[in-house]
Amino acid sequence: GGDSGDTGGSTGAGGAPDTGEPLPSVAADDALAARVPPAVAEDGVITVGSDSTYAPSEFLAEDGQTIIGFDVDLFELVAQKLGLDAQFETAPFDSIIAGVGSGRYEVGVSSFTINPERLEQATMVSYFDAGTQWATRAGNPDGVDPDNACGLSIAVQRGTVQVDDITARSQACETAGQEPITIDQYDAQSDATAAVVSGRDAAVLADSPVMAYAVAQTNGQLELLGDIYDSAPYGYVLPQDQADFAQAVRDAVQALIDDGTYTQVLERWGVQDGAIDDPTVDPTVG
Amino acid sequence: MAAEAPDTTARPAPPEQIRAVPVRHPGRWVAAAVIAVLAAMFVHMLATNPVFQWDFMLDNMFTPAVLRGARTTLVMTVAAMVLGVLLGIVLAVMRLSPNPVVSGAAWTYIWFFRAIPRIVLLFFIANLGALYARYEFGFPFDRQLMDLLGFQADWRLFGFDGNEIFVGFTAGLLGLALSEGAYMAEIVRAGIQSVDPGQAEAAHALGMSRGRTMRRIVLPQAMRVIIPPTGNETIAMLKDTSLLIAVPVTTELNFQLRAIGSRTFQIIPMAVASILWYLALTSLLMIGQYFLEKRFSRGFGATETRAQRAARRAADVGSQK
Amino acid sequence: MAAEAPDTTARPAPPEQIRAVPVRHPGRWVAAAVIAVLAAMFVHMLATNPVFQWDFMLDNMFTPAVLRGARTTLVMTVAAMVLGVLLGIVLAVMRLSPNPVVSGAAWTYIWFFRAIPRIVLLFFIANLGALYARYEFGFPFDRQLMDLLGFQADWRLFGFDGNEIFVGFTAGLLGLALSEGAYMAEIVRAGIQSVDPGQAEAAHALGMSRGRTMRRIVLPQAMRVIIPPTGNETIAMLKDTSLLIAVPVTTELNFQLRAIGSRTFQIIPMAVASILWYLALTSLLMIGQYFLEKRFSRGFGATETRAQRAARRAADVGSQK
Amino acid sequence: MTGDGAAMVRAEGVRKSFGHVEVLKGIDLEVAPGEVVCVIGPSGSGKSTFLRCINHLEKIDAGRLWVDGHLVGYRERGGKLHELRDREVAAQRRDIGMVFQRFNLFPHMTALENVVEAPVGVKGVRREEARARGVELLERVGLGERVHNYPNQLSGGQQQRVAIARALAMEPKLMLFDEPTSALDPELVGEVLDVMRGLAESGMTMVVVTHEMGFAREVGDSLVFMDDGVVVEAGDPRRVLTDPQHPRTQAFLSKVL
Amino acid sequence: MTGDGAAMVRAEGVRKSFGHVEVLKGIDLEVAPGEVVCVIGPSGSGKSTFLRCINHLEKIDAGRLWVDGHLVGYRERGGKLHELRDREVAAQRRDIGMVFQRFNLFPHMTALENVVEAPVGVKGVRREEARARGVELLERVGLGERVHNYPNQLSGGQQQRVAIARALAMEPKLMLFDEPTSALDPELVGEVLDVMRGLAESGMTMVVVTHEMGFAREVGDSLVFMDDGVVVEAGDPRRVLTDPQHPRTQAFLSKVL
Ligand SMILES: Nc1ncnc2c1ncn2[C@@H]1O[C@H](COP(=O)(O)OP(=O)(O)OP(=O)(O)O)[C@@H](O)[C@H]1O
Ligand SMILES: Nc1ncnc2c1ncn2[C@@H]1O[C@H](COP(=O)(O)OP(=O)(O)OP(=O)(O)O)[C@@H](O)[C@H]1O
Ligand SMILES: [Mg+2]
Ligand SMILES: [Mg+2]
Repeated sequence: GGDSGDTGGSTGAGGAPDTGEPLPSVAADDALAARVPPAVAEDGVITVGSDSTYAPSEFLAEDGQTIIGFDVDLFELVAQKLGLDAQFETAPFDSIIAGVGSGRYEVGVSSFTINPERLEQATMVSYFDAGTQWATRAGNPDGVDPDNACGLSIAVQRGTVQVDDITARSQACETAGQEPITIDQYDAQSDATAAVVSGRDAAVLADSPVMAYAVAQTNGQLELLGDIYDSAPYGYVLPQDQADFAQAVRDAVQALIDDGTYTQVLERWGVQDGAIDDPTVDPTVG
Repeated sequence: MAAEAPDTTARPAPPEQIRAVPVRHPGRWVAAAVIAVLAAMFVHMLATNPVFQWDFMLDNMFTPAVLRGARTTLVMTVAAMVLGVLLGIVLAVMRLSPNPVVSGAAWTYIWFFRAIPRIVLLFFIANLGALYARYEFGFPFDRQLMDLLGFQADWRLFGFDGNEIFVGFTAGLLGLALSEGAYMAEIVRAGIQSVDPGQAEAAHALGMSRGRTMRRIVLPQAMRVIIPPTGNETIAMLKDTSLLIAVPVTTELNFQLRAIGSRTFQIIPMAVASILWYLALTSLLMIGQYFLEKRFSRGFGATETRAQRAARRAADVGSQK
Repeated sequence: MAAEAPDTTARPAPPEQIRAVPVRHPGRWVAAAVIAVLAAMFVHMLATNPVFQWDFMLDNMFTPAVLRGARTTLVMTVAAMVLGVLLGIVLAVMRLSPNPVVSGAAWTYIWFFRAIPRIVLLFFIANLGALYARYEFGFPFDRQLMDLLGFQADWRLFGFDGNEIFVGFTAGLLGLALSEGAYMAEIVRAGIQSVDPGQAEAAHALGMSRGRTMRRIVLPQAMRVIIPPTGNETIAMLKDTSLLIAVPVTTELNFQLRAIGSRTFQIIPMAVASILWYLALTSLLMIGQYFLEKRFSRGFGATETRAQRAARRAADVGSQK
Repeated sequence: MTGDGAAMVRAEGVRKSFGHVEVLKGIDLEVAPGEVVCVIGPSGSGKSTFLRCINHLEKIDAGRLWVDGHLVGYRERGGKLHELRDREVAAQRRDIGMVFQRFNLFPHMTALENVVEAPVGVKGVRREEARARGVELLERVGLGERVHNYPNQLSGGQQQRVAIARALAMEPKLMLFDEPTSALDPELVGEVLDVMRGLAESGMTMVVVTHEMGFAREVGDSLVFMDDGVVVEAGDPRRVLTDPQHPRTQAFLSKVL
Repeated sequence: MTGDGAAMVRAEGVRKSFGHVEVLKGIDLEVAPGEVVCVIGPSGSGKSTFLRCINHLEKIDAGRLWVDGHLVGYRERGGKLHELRDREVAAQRRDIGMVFQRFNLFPHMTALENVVEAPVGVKGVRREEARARGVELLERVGLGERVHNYPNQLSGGQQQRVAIARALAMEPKLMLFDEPTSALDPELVGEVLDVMRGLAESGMTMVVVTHEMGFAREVGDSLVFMDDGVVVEAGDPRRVLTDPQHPRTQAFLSKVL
């Protein structure tokens, strides 16, 4: 579990939660633990695939080893409820779902927005609500309008739902007879954000908590643009044939919501806006 | 001690041709069998393991977007090599200049670009836009310099268009060409230095200028040494275009194949598709390189011929007597 | 036509020493000045452009995590090279085997791993875990093969531990070592072939076996040719560890520096930090390489000495008369 | 047509081709134990090839070749020839010392290491024993002072003498010399010939390809003139050199003498 | 101490060092127009260096050197020497042909292209004109049939004759030869000397470093013996060769004749 208490760095480089509160811990629920598949329960460890470039959901702490973030904190509690230890491994974002399918990871926790395509590949358990949020440089010097970004360079992370979003917008531009959008797809979300800080791209779009966090971290160099839209749940990614386990995970999240630790964790990272009260296995989306 | 005259026809029976039972090498055959079985297993696995999704791969590895990616990769390879070779020639001539400032600058350039990994360089260059855009707005310093010097045009272009230049294809091309220039410089220098100094001397004795001697006499002969490693560099460049994913250059082959993988969650089939594509493209170049090397290893030079002849003569000293 | 005896002391006035006014080369000095001013501008920009955030960079480029990253990079370089060299020797000997299956297998291996970009290979290997986990569960096929053959242990290990092997450091090491093996094989082969065949012949004539001849006579002499390019390969390997970001190997230098950049959105300072780190590490190796080449270019071999001597003799034929 | 023990070397109709070129066209030769046979002939006549056949560095295509009563490179069993394994060929070669025109010393080993390498590594002689014997042999060829020098620190003549000592260290029954002095500067030829003369006097069986007619005349028990892959003339060296019978021999000698 | 027009080459106290080693220790020499001077001397005596000084391939350290009345490599103005620019040096060299021991033909050009390169590229002669003249020159050196051969398709003697033709194509006033025959197999020496003899007879001024004493005797107008960086003895070739005055000349000639 990552709690880097000591933040530091001249530009607010820390990235740890603003509150100094320690991460709450919860007791295992034996009934839930009993529903964990034997293959997972065997060693008491659940292997988590996560792309640690997505602050504040999951990112590397200053020690260069620990993965921290609200996704991490929250899933650690889920694991505790299930009597497991969560072991996070860094993986390229676009290979996590395939990795869960193949058994390489026992679960994928990396701010996956639930969408029909992903539901075709995996069982997903919703645990948070996020929408898409745009950001641009402070003062919006390029005059970006999310609804009319034709002809601009826009940054996104490869493999995210925002790629589809921006591709659709670009096509709309073209059908309207305007310049298409130049879509710069980066390996890491942080590269996409940095591309806007540096002025290389006019704007970036990503999940709302990520953008909020980036704006906070870049000392006023960025500002949010427009409203959150396309609100959709984040989901834990589980293998398709483990509906029962998914149900157990759902119940564990519900238990955390019920006992208040869920909100505690979200508040710790300042993302309580996205809290939900009805975690669901394979929710209907889109 | 005995030995008749050589007319073997007179001998009673000509000694028979040797038709011996060859030695068996069971070890070798075991090794061969092991390799063959491993290969068979490998092929079987490829054929039957559902992870590979061959149908899916075949359907997706020749889409128009991928074919465009392959074209971009080839265009990038050629463009980066052309710029790199030109830059390399300039740097090599600078490196051999008697002026220590000029030669030192070339040395520094070559050292710098050979010492840093291309992916790091590409990543840096991709982010350079920030540098110059910022530089333009924040500092009056460049205007002072511009007043001072005569070559502002270039510098301004550089400064103003940072964000357009250091993006996508252009950024990737710039990074690869700058880096290649350093490697080519060493190759060209080796080529120039491989030419017998007697050649330049003969040209000078005929009253030819330095420049003309370099162009007409030295460089054409250096080509024999320069061309084969340039072929290797081209192959390496083709492979290194796959690094452009770090810029990113979204139109390039590797990016396109991975994008399909990301979109469809079929990472492995598209990774295999990448491997097959590069295997095919590189093999084509390798075949070209093979013929190039064959052609150039023959050598057209009297220099080489003379050296060879000298070596042969020395070797023959004894046996010819 | 005239020429006195050589006692120049008897001459009326010894001809004076030549102290000529040297030719001015304004072009050269302009070039030097241009370079110097460009360099000064560059340094000034580095110093004053706020994008670089030198303080921030210095604060962050030597954190314990980064230092650990540098260590991992070095460990990875050494480990990959050691494995690569061993693999290369095996492949080179296989390649030179008279058995066509064995030599063909080595050829295929070398061709394959030289033809695909390392970053594509690393990405593929990183995803192999998926392959083998699936393979294990879905197919009874490997059990049949295991019955058939005698080397199951290895294969099972391979099969079972896929997910642990093809992850992080191990996956990266495996990818780099497999790839390096192919390059080293060509180097080792060139080294072996550079040894005068007379050496092996002399060893055979003394009754030495093939294996012993290779170990005691050929390989030690091949070293002279093998070692310098191996130094180059080591430098290239150090640089290529930066590709491990594709696996990803999170403990490695480039990843660590970029992670700081990601966390703080200070991409450029940390990109510069990467450049400086690799510049320093590579330069260290380059210095080592320089001395290595110097040492080995002297050559210890009678072969070379004799060839040189032969060449010298041939060249002297005329002037010695 | 059998290899009885009487001859150290016995060749019958030995033929050898490289590709389509027949280099040896049926060589017959017998060398008695203790005999010194000198082989002369123009370049390309097949002298080296024949020497290399004797210790199976080349495979013969037809004919038979025995050394010390054993078929070289083959075993005859049930009326059929079987190739020997590498190991068996190596064992045969141990009894045959060979000295090359270009010395072929191991450049990464000192003179003594060159001499010791094969006895220790191949015959399993104890290292100290081999070293003592090696020093003795090097002294015998006049290099007692140079045991720890590397080949490139030695003159050509010294290198060739080390090469002879190296061959002798295996205690061969037969020594083959392929133009041992022709890569040497003229002033160094004598020292090598002296060593060879001493060796001949000690009773070693030797086949010497050479162009040193003086050596052939004084030391050789017989002289063989080869041309174009056949033995044209053979006999007492003095007789062949002064009164050659065959016109090709006459032509050759008139050029080299 | 001035370069009056009378002499084609005039050297006064020419000195040249490489690092700390003084290779030319004060050379005085005069070559009249049309004269053929042969230079002999042991290896390392500085013959080549002196020749290279004459067309400024080496810079001299002290003394003065004139060719055809012009200071080589310098301009004297206001009592001071000024180095010539590369362009001016090149212009001076056009009047001096040089033939090297190792031919130094351009291997990527045919014989004719070798001959045509400098007239066209340096003097600006029209290509057709240069080619016609080149063929003529190659015919003059006996290579009319070989104009389109590359150097590596020619024998050494033929290459050297092309090199002479190449130098002549610039219509030099002076020809320098640095051991033009010593890299040649003996049977090829004659054909090159014949060409040189013809050239001498046509009235060309020549400085020839050579070991061909026969040539020096028959063709040379004078013979210079150099040793250790000085001219030891000079004079009529027949006189110097048959009756050398200086003991060093005697010692040298006793060895080479
Ligand atoms: N390995 C080989 N492959 C093809 N041809 C060969 C080979 N070895 C020798 N030859 C040819 O066989 C012929 C005889 O060669 P060999 O070396 O036996 O002659 P030699 O009498 O020893 O001559 P020399 O006095 O030059 O050493 C030559 O024409 C040679 O080119
Ligand atoms: N570029 C150079 N740098 C250093 N030393 C040189 C150079 N060129 C010549 N020398 C030395 O100058 C001396 C004279 O050389 P030079 O070639 O003029 O002699 P040479 O009389 O032509 O002899 P040879 O008959 O061998 O050609 C020699 O000792 C040579 O080693
Ligand atoms: Mg021979
Ligand atoms: Mg000379």
